[in-house]
Amino acid sequence: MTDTFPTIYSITEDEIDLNDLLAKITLTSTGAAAIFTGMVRGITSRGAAHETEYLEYESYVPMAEAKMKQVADEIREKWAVVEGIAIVQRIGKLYPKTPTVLIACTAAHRDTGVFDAARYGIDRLKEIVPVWKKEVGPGGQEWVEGDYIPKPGE
Amino acid sequence: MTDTFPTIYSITEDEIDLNDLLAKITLTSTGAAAIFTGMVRGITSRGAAHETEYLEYESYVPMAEAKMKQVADEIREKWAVVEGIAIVQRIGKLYPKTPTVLIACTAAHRDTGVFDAARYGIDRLKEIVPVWKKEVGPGGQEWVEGDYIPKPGE
Amino acid sequence: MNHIKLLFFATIRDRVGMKSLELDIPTDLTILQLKEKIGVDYPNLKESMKSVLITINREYAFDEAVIPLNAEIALFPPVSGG
Amino acid sequence: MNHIKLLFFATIRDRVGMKSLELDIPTDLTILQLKEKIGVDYPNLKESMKSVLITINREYAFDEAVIPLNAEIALFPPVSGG
Repeated sequence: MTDTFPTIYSITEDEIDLNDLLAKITLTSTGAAAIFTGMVRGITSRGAAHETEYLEYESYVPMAEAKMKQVADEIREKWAVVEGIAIVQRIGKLYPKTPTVLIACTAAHRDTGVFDAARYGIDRLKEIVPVWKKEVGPGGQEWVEGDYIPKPGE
Repeated sequence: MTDTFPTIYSITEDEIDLNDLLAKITLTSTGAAAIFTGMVRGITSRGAAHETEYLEYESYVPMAEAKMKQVADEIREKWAVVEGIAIVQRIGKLYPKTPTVLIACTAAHRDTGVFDAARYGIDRLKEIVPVWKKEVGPGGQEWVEGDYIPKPGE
Repeated sequence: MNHIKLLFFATIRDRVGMKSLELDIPTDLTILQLKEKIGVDYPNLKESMKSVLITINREYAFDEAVIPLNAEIALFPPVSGG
Repeated sequence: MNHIKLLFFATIRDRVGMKSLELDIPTDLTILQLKEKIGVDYPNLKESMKSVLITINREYAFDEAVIPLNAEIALFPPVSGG
């Protein structure tokens, strides 16, 4: 089974360990990995500038993990060259500079769309994976509003 | 000095620690990181299919580090939104599945060109940073041939 | 009758003041009818029902869908993870 | 005379059989003239001089460049890192 392409997807309260996740999606045939991580911003300048003390993430866990699997399946459908995929969302109370989400895709070579695959993964996660965050700052607390309405079949 | 944008560039014989490097280029204003890593392939299918036992990397270290700094400067010139940059090349005898190189760029948001910046970084590293690798496999050993000829001023 | 479980998340949970609820509904009730019922039973949620996302057994569901037996229904605002 | 240091890497080092070399060259020698001299002094490198990359004090240098005093000159094939 060593050549089965690994797919990791999870909602976790633990720290996101990039070294460990990368190792788990690296095969003997792998030569390139594109990884995206998102972190809690303490200071936001774009749009309504504000400060953040922490974010409180919650998730509808079993559905979120199923939708992460769906995102991975969509990636494989679009980029058949992708070998390993890891999609991890951390939840709970997360402070500035903390990585909150990771999408990583591996492939034999870097010019195979592996960067686009990772980019697609984070964009899709933010559309269909049921996770929400409440922002807590000097001015009080507020749920961050998403704006994507899934279509039938998504 | 907490808001100075960090730039890390190094040739190293040590393991590449993604968690540590990411933390070093994450600022309070950072919300996104695009990371590329390359690994030693044990099996290559594209082109002349072959197996690799290990790669032996060497570098003209002081020039390589200066050129890595230049790659980082070029990234900042093209993507002013980039906050932190890490460029690390590992050298020595490296076995399949081992990460050999890392390029990471951080920014406030993911739609700022931060993926393109990381992609540009690895492409440029492979053009101008003086590092070479010898491939050792069942059929003997052979230097991997680059093909980029730097232009004056590069 | 159909015994279903409702789950509430984020703003919806805050407004209704509970995480989940089990209730009996008529068989063949649609999502649209369920939203109307919730708007009546929980006036705090009436406004939210206009933009709420709804899932049936962990798949996104839409107004015309008929609620299956013993369904797990979740109500939440557009997602904002990452 | 100009006392310079030559560094060899990868295939070039393998062919010449050493990592570095110090030597005295006439002042105002160009990179092109240095390549010709190396091709004569080290016949193993004659063929390599056609495609070699050369740096002067850690910057890429080209045929017409005049070698400055006490320069550190490196000779190597196109890079293949990553």
